[in-house]
Amino acid sequence: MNPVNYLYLAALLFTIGASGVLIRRNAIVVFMCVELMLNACNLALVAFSRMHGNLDGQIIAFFTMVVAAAEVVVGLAIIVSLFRSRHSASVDDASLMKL
Amino acid sequence: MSFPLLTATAALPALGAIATAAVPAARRTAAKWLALLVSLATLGLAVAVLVRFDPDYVGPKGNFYQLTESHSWIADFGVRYELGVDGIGVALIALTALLIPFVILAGWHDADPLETRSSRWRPTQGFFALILAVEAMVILSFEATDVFLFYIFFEAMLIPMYFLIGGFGDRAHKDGEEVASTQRSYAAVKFLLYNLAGGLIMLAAVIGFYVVAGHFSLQTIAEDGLPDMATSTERWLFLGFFFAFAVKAPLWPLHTWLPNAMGEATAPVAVLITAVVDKVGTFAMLRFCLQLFPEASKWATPVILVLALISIIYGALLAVGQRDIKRLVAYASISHFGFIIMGIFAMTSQGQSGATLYMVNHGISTAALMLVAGFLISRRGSRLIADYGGVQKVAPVLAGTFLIGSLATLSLPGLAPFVSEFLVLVGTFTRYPVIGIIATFGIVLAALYTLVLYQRTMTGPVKPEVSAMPDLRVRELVVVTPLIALLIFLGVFPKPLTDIVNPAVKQTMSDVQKKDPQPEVEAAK
Amino acid sequence: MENLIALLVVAPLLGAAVLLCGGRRLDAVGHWIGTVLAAASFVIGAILFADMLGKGAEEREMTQHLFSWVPVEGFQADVAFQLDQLSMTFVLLISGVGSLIHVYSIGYMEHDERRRRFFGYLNLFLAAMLLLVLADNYLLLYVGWEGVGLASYLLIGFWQHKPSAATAAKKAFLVNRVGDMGLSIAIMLMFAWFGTFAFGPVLEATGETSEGKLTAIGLMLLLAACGKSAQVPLQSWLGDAMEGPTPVSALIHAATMVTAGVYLIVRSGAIFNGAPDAQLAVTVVGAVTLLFGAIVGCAKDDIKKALAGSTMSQIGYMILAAGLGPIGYVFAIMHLVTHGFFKAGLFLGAGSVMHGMNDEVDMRKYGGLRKYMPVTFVTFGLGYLAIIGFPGLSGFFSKDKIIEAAFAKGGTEGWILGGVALLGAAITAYYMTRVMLMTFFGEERWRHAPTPSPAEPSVEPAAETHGEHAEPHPHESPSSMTIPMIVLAFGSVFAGAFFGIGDRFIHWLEPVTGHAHGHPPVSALTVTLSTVAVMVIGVGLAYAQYGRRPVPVVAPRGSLLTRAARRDLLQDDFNHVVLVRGGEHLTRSLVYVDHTLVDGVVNGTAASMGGLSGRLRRLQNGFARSYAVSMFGGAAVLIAATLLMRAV
Amino acid sequence: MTDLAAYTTSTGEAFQFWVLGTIAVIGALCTVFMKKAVHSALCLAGTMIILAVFYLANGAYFLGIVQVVVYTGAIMMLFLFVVMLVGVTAADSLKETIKGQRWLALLCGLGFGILLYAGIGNASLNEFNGLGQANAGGNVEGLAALIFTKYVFAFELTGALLITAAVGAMVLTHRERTERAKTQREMAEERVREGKQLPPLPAPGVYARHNAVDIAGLLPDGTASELTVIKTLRERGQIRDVSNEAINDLKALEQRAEERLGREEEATK
Repeated sequence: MNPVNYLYLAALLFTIGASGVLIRRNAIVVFMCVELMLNACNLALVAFSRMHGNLDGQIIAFFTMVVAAAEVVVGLAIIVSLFRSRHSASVDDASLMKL
Repeated sequence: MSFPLLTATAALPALGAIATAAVPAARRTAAKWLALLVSLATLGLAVAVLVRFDPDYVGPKGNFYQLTESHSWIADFGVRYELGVDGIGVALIALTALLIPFVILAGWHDADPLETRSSRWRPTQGFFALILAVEAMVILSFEATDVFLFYIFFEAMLIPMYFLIGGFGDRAHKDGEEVASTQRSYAAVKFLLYNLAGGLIMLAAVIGFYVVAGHFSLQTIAEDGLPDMATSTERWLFLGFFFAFAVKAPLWPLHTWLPNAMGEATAPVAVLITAVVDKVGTFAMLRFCLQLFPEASKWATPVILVLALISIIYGALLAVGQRDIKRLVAYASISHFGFIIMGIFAMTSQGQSGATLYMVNHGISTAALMLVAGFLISRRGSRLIADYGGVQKVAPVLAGTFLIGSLATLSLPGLAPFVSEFLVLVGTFTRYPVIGIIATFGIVLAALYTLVLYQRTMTGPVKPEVSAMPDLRVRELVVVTPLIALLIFLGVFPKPLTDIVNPAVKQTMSDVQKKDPQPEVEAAK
Repeated sequence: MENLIALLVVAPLLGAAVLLCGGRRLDAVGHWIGTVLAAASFVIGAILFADMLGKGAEEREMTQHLFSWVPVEGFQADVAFQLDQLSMTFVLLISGVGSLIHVYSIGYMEHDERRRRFFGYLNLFLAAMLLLVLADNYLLLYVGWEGVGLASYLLIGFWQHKPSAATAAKKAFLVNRVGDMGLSIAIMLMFAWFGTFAFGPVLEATGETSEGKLTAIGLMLLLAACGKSAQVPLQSWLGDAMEGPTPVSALIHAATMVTAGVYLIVRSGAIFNGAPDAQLAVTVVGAVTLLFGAIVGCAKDDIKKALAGSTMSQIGYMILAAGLGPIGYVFAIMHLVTHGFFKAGLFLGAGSVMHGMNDEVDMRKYGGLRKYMPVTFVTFGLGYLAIIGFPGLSGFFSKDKIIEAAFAKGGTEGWILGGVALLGAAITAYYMTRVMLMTFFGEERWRHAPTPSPAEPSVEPAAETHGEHAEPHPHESPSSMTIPMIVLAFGSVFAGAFFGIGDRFIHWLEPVTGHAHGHPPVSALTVTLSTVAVMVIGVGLAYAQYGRRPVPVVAPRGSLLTRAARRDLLQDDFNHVVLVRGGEHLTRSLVYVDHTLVDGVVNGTAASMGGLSGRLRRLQNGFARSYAVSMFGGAAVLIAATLLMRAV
Repeated sequence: MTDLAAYTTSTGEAFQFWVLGTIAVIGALCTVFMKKAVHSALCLAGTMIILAVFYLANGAYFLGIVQVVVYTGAIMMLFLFVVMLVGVTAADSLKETIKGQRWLALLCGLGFGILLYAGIGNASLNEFNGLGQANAGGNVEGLAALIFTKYVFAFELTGALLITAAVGAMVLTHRERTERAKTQREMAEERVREGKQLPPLPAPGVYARHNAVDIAGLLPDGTASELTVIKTLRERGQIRDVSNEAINDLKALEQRAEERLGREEEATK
């Protein structure tokens, strides 16, 4: 089997995650989809590092994880406070940008 | 480096404007006097420019601009602070500096706080400061020989004009109570939008010109000749410039802002618009359109001439149909601007000299007519012609001056406008006979609307409302008399003016590489 | 000697300036200043005349160059004067008659508180008229041309509080402006083709241009002449111009200004000689106006309007003569001068009658006045005899010559023109006799007639000072008015004989205008006899109608022609329907168009912009997810772009 | 694993890839399309574990462990906590509110995926050398060497980022009580001052056929008053509304009463 398939898989997951971000209204689920996209990227990075035979790809993936962790922490905090203020976790309710 | 006379001429009113604005609110009269003195001093400087100006001067490398000043300003884009004048510029600077004192004097009480509570208090200082600011910018745009510099003042002029139009209107009386005109802000916004639209298109053309030429300096062009540009490019740039000037001038069908603006503004401001600010448009056609894009100008001439012709007839006809004194004068001005533009683009030296004289004469004559009309309106508190009648019996001097102003407007021989109008007609006729002949109908229509106006307002049985109308006061006489004297003098002996203008016109003619059509019969001179 | 020429113009101009700017403090002496300055220019004219007589026929022309007026590349207009025999004739006529009328006005305007301004205007007129005849180029002539127009505007509308007067003044100026348009176009043509518009060069250059161009210039000049001299089709203003004070009618609208057209044509003789078609047009216009004016004159009951009609027709004679070319020029001018005398006299007479009759102008309310105002009667009578061409009086000589010349044109044209001229003579005799009879003979109809008639609201201050509008008390006018009338009567009696006998006038003018002796198909004697004959017929008719039977106070309905003639042969109605109404509709619709269309287009674009942006605004629905979609799509597009890049 | 330097992988790995890959994709789809957040979270966790296995298969042992421990162990649990906080049973409908949003999303996703595939397809990925010598000194050591030498600066930055994130999270969520608690009296006065709901709130289930906690009591006019349900349920939107039934019952009662009265009237006649 050609390891390129890992890349194809990553692309598929990424696309699914992106569509999820667009489709779901619940902020938490949206966040999960973002995580999914990040993981897909990680998979691609790991596959690359294997192909090129050096560890830089894994390093990047590692950093991605760390950043993802930080992002999740802050994001979930935001969701919680948002829920406190308007009793809903729907992203559509935060539509104050409308004129 | 001699004394920067041109800069001084423009800087003085600018500083004066700041000083006037700074006068404390209570000292209103002081502000008025300050503004008047500044404008008079500016007039003095303008006279100095006239004296220092040498009509037949030709500078090094054929740079025909005089009293030049040149400093680098925005080096990256080759924008320079570059001033210089030719005959046409000098004439118009003189006109501007001459008219402003009269405008200030005529508007002496226009910005006083109102006695009645019905309308808001209008800051006097601001009024006179704005007028001085306009003067400074207009003078600078007549002096600037750097396209970008000119553009800046050409646009900046709009701001004080906007406030003058929108902020200070006629004090319309309705059964004794003062009421503010609702149309005024509409007129001001309309004025701003029209001119801004033109200005933006011009800005694009200005940048385009920089791309082609690599610099903005007219003096460089005068020395090294024009940058070579593709025909289509030249035409596009020409249109960009011309559009802005045609809006300012105003040329049919871009004229509709003028009647509103002149109708709503006070008479002095109306004079400022039509006699001073609009002149920048026609002046710029001569200075920029013809000198930067000679080929394109020749290419566009037929269309422009037809538009000018339409302006002449159309403006005159609409003037006949007006019921409002000031709007009538506005449409008359549109007709006259048609003559000016026609003279410029007829591409004959008679036409262009005529057009330049016309700018000056129209400035004076319109000022005379409009200011007297303003005095009349301020007495009765109404702009409608129908509200007047028999004024001649009550206030003969006012009526007399009004009549002379009207006669100047219909360009009666012996008064200044006749000379310029006839020159324009002859100049047009020699190259485009049909257009020239049609344009002569304009003089009949001019007689119609001015005389109808005079008859309806001044003659006939005295209306009860005007029966108590006082005649001209001393201040008003001081305003009108010099203007009328000037009208008569320039009508009988315009030679001083033509001597200044002719060389510049000859220069322009050579720039566009046009020769006057020669009469086939060389009559024994 | 040349330097005096300018003074001719300057003197009255100075008077005008002083009087108009002087203010009330000059009210007491204003009229004297005006009169003295007018007389001064007459004296100067006389001096120059004497000097001119001293020279030989050829070197009589003198010129004075004052300063360069409008110097522009190739366009050189100077303020320069040219005084030759033709101009001299006019100078003497204008300043002479002008001074007389100044004197007359002192009495006539005595009760008008704005008399000072009146004299100022009169002086202004003199200055402009003299400038007109002294100018040495067409542009300067144009200045005088419009200057007299202005003066006539001011004087017709002198009683501005009368709406009718103001309207008449405006009408006069406008109709004249149409003519002026012709003159300015003519000047442009000259400049375009000859490169100059000074008399000398232009008239020399006529030989070198095609006939068509000369015709064009000629027709434009004719248009100008029509406007100024009230010839068909631009004659409509003259009748209304009678709204002005009578001295004005006498000076401007009878003696001098209205004859400027004749001067223009005679002055430009060289151009017309080169363009037969233009000449024909001139003669036709003259002939038509001749009859038109005469017919109108027969129908008017207003004494001044009747005289105005006759003026029109007399100028028709002159124009006709001028159109005949070198045969007629001299006679045109000759008739012009004699007409100046007797018509001014007649108008002054009419003025004096009105003065005595509370400014009543309706002849049907006159009658039998000869015993109340003998001097007026005699002078008026002499003028009457002169104008109908009574043998021996001035009108006889000048008019007879014109009729001869008309016949001398030869061919059918000659017969037609001559016939018209003869017919005109007959009608002239008829309506003048009518005026004479209705005014001075018959029963005294004014005794019962309450004046003023409602038709003519007499708001002249003069009338108010006359006090109660009861039965008028006819009385002779003061000497200041009668003396000028007497002088003019002398002129109208002897001028013709003085000029005509021995062809004095011909020799005088020949160097300028040139002269050709025509050969009428019938002998001169026949023409003269027939002229007298038709004159007698005309008088007889009039006597039969107005002398034998009493004249009704209220005008009878009259025939269709009469009613048409009373309305100036419907000319005004035509103008009103076609020009005024049409113009009003045009302007009104244009105002509408300007407001809706021209302005609307701009506002429309603005509105549509607003609508468009409103729709675009909908895209910004504030939902983070739809923004995300666009972002995602953008990313996809980017990738596609890069792929394409790599593909190509 | 030193003989990995080949263009193809071992059949074992291939088999593992195809099986687990399918499951991973299914898990991802479930994450997107599950109605309840909890289910989505669990599916996502599954996908992540499978990814961890793939990392291991690709020779990224450290990452594999981290993926399991940190991601699946920590982050996903955090998700679950938040889901609890917001309400487990709150199932949000998948019904689309924004017009055309879903179609646009699917279109974009499809196009995007196709493009990605095309991109990978014509990318030149022919050189393939396994992690043999890279992992020679052990995978963790290799990473450490890189992290603390080449990428040390980035490492520090991420550390700072983590701290900031932690602090941020605290600030956002943690609300410390700064003023002393109000006494009962003060609350009473406040209520009086604001003039709302002076008496104690009505007990749930009053005038209703049920007396469960999540059912709003009825006001005398038969409308349900949300105030009678506790705050948490209210905020989760877990109130069962039975007001209509109650009102219908009331109507039926009145009708029956009228009928009876009508009969009595006839009887009196």
